[in-house]
Amino acid sequence: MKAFFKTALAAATLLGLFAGSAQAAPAPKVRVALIVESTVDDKGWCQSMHDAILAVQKKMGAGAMEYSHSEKMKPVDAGSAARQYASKGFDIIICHGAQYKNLVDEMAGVFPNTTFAYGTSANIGAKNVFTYTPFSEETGYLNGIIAGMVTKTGKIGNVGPVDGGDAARYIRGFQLGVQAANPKAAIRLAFTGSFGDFVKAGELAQTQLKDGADVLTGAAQQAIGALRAVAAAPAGIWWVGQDTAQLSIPEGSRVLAASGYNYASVVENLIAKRAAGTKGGESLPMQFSNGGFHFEYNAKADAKVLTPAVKKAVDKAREDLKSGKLKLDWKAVKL
Amino acid sequence: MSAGLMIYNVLCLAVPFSVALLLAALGENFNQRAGVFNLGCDGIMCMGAFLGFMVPFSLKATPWAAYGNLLGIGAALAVGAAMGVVFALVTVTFRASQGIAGIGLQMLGWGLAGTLFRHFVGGVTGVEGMAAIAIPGLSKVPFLGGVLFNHNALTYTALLLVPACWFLLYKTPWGLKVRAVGTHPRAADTMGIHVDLIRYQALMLGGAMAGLAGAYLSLCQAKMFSDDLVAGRGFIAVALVYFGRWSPLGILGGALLFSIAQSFQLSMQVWGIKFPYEFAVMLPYVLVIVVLALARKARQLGPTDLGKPYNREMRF
Amino acid sequence: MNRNKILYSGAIILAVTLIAALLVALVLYSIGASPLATYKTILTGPLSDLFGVTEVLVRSVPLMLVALGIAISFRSGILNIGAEGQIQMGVIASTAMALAMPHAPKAILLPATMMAGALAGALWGGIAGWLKAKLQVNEILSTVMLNYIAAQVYTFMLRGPMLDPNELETGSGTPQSMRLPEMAFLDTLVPGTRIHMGLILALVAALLVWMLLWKTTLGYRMRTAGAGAKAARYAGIPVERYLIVAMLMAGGFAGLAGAVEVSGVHHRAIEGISSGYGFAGIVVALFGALHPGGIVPSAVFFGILLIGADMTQRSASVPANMVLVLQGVIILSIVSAQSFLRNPYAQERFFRWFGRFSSSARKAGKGAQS
Amino acid sequence: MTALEPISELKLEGITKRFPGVLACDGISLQVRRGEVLALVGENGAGKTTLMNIIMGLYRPDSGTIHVNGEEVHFHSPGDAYARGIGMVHQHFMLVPNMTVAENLALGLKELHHFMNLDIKGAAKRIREVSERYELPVNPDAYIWQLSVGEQQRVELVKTLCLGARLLILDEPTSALTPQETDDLIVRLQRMASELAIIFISHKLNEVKALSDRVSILRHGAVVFNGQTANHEPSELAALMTGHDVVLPRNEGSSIQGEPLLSVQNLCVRGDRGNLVLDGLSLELRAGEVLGMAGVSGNGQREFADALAGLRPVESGQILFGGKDLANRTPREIIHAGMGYVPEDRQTEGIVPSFSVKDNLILKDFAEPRFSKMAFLRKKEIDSNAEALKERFDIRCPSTSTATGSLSGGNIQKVILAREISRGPKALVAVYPTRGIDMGAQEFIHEQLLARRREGIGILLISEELEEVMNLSDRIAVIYKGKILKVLPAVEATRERLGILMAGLADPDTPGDAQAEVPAGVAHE
Repeated sequence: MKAFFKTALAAATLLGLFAGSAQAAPAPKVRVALIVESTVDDKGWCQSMHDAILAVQKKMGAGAMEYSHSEKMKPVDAGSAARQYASKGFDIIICHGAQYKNLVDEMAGVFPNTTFAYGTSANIGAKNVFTYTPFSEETGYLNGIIAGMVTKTGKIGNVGPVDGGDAARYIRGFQLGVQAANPKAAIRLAFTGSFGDFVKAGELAQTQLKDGADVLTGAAQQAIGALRAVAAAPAGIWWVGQDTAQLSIPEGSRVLAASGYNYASVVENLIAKRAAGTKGGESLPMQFSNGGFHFEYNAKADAKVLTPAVKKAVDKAREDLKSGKLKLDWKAVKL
Repeated sequence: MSAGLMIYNVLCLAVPFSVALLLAALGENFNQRAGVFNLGCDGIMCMGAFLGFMVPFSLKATPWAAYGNLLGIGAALAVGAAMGVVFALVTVTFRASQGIAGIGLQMLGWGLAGTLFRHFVGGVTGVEGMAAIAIPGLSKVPFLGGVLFNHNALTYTALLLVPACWFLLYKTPWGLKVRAVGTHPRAADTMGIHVDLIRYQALMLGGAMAGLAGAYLSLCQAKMFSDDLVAGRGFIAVALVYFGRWSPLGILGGALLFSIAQSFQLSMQVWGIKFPYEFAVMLPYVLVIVVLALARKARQLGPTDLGKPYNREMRF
Repeated sequence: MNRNKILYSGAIILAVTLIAALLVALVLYSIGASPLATYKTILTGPLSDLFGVTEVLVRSVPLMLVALGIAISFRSGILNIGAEGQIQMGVIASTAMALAMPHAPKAILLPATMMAGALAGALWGGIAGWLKAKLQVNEILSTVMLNYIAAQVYTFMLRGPMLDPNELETGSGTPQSMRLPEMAFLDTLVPGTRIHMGLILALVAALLVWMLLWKTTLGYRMRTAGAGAKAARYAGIPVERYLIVAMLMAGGFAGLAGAVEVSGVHHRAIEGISSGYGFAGIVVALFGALHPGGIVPSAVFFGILLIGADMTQRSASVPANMVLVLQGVIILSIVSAQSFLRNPYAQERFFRWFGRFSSSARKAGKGAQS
Repeated sequence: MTALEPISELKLEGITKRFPGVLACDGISLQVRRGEVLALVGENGAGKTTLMNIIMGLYRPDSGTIHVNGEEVHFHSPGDAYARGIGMVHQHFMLVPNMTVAENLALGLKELHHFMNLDIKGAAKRIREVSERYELPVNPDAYIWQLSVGEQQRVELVKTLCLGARLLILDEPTSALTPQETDDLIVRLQRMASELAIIFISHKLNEVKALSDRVSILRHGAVVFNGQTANHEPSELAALMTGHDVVLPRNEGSSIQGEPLLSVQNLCVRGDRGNLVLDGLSLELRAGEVLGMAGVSGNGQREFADALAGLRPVESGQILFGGKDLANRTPREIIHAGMGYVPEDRQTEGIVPSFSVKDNLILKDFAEPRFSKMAFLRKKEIDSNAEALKERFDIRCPSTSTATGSLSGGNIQKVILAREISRGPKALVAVYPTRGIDMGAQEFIHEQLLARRREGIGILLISEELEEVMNLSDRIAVIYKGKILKVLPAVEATRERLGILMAGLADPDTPGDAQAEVPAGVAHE
């Protein structure tokens, strides 16, 4: 057994040397890798980062940036993919999901010259780790205002995936927004227990509709399932979204407004900081104040529903968030 | 909200929730009645869901668009039947261990649907799907109207399939053969019945129905496809067959009970009853185990040769 | 006769491998990937550098442990499909144990962590065993249901009682436990890689399982219960008890795999830690002929397959789900091949055909018939 | 039923069929005509059933031809055979238990199958017609599981006739019947023979003599004799059947000397369906005797054996063995008390087929210090034990590592006997110990049992072979409906007397001894 290990070790070391020499001459361009748990075209969390990187690549010119991504990565697979990227000399490895936090922590020490980034997280990590946090409570707050002002039944549905990550912030921000606009409105919050079970999200949305909710929202990719249930419901039922891509699909007619993450700013930030010599050790917040979010109304939305009054209230809140006048204490919200 | 309305709401939703389970379990019942335990039901549902979605999706902008859903359902039925044949080849002709082969088929169907979807479609995209058809007159009946008569065509089909399956199983020559083949295949063989052929047919029918169940998920429930759309519902369907004691009516009862539990746990969350939602989500699964444990006496009623490959040349 | 049997088995295995490879190639071709390039990447990619080799071994550790447990259960006549849930239970318990005694010395803490994981997995598996033995609940169905339940228990624990307090403070809310004390880590074998002492543990476990099954009276009892339940009852072996024992052990090994993953790789409980090892372990166990001597290489082979399939995503743009197709086809091929291998009729037909073939070829006569 | 002319002649030529390791049929040629009864005689394993399954199209012959009315036919399934008017009543009834008689018939009657409609009424009508015509009363609406063995036998006959069989193959039709039911059946068949052709398989030569016109004898898959039944005596046929003049060993010892060893008192046990199958059974076995238990199968023998082995819960009553009550004890405790056991189903109960011979030989003793040490198996001891027993019991196997399931029935039975006897039991329960095995092994096993008797072991022999019971026993207990109807010394037992008792009737030799009045068992001498 021992002999076997010695031989294996020797062989492995040789191979390692070989691999090392192959990457001796690094390319002048910046090499970015993305690791996601879903797919890069999931019309949600993963796609928004993917699209942002592509946009940055386009802006910088294809020659200045190399990009590779890995999909459907469970934590253990992500660990090996990330190590593979790191050992192949990638400069920035973005592990797009809070679930990757642990593997980045474990890996950062092993590859000190590589910059790692993951989010959602506000942690200050190791010297070569960036984190990024969408302050999703801000988008939740705006959507909450709309929901609170639009609802006629006074019941608002929220289709949660699980109570964690940016979904947790969004849910609480939404709560605050509704309370600010319409303190009497009741929020029907429930969870499917899964980020990806569209069918269950649809079932949950139907349950909320049956219960009398007339404005719904939801986070994560499963929300599409809920939006579909809304679209199939009789007129007068509306959706506020956490993803601008939802506006462009056929069901988008029911979407009053949607916010979206602007990861391009994060990616640009990462590249710039690394070029300037900062490999990590910072948390990059994403807020309205630093361009971390888009927010769009549905241009075709019925003006009787999305009244100027609603828009005015929302726009004011957005300005206040931008200027820092409005601070949201989302942690204080008890569900 | 009054308690009556609450019950009404739970029931209204339970019916559509139950359809996929009901279709798949009614199909699985034919498999098991013929003596074959098909755990691959889940994989077949994945493929059915994929094709049920894929066909209307790719016909969207063509003159065929109007028939998209119908053709999608046809494709789901066909792929289900084809996978039934694959399973029959492995378990009937090659006489492989059915439980493990089922896991293999499940992985194959799941993987194949995901792979093909990824290649031919890519990301999340919706289809129009099938709309609810309120049955004139009946849908206005208080209580029952909302619970039973305001659904899409596949839901009605599934409900009508319950008596149809009962009739097929107990009142037709083919049903007679299926029951004989699952209980005493050698006796059936000595009566000139081609045991393997009947098992192939039963697996094809069961597969087609599982495919239809998948299409229901993608066309009616979600109106979209993703590779974890089915999310283990096929396994529940298999359990429901035991639960329903191999009778279509029992299976209907089981599917409804499970769906009511599901609808109830969602409603409880929506009503704001506080307890960890994880426990609510696991409730239906716990229910299945409990019922399986209680239903053990029923085993003798079922196909006694379930799970055993038949080999004509095997001597006593 | 022996030579013939080997010949026959070889022919069947070769034929089945070819058919399976061909089927997968067909799928690959239909999605526009080059089958040859894909196979080449899968089989050689992971072994082309130190990193790949160690990652393969990292995967093979949990696969090996899970498959050993599954071999025990299958040999004892009970099909354990529930390793996935048992792993998760093992993760919870081992993490809790390690976090409960942060200052204990390694000699106590590490074994305690492993034991806790194994015990929790064993209990979870034991439920299915008990349901089968006492209430005749089909174990395939009950273990599948227990998987769903375990998944919910797992998320509940990670988001609730076991959530890292730091996550609440920073507000990230990532569902993960606190980091284990370093005294609870399995040491790394090769610095700079993830390969850890769990490998040695798994190899020792393989040896122990082999001894258990074929050298001890307990193993004899269990195999008897599995191979001939009726005869076992007549011989005074309480079959039901050994069904439970087998499920306890199978669950124990799966739970141990969970503990090893926590303490060797991730160093805390995180979401998605079981990674489908529970199902892949079934394939590994079958591929290894339910024998530890076969399971060890088979686990390494599947490690290669998993890593390789991952690599094809990047090098040959094959969707990640392809690995499921691969596993599905492998299972279906193995069970089909097994029925041919065990079927004396098919064997005899083969030899009659082969005998005719070889006698006409070289007039040697009945070389294959005897 | 078909447009084809009714069958008037069936001819087989050179039929050969090979199973793995066995040449089941070796160039068999036979012929049978309308109005004729051909008896096909041979030991178990001689290839009779295989040959009939070939005629029915269940098996495909490796070579040889079948001609019906002079025309060569190739049957791919029993359906083809029925279409030509050939039908078979199998030894193990081919009836689906959870369906009715009519449904069972409808299964094979293709003309009742309309696309979506099954004509069950038509099936019932057909059954009534046939059962009236041949005087075989059958209720078409009864479920099979509700019927007795004799009734099921009738259903099988009616079913086969309804399906249009004009050549009837009967595979050991009397094996599950009482002597009276057997006589009844023979009479019916004689009546039917005039308009049908019948192939009658049996190894009971008196039945062959009573029913058949011609007889063919099979041995090791080949026809060794053809002749007119009337011209040959049963003893002559027996010699031809076994190949040599086999004289099975007989119990010549003087009767009953020993102490009471096993005493069963008022045993009540439930069957698989929850009904009371043993209803107050009492019995006493003494050291140094063979107690034969005769009875038609299905009268509680199986449940009794299970209860003795500790595999079936006892409702009430006692099983006293060496002063200890073994009722509801575990099999382990019963084995330790010194009870040996040769189970009914040797393939699945007596051995683990996939285990080697040597592993099967330690099935009960692997945990004893002799074969294990500190929970580890002692390989050397196990090997030498196996070698020794292989010699002593003449177990014919390539090596003791061979999978036991691949051995012949006789050798498997020797493995079981070797294991049970070498353990040195005080009592031995042997259930159908020689069913379906060749004469040579049968002789060996009988000798072994008698030798153990001489050593003072008490042997309970449960069998449905009256010859075996009468040959070996000191006393014979007749079981009927879960009770011991009577125990009589073997010297007083005759076939007729046992037959009457097995049918549950009062014993003609004991006036006034009616069934209800039997004081539940215990020997009356």
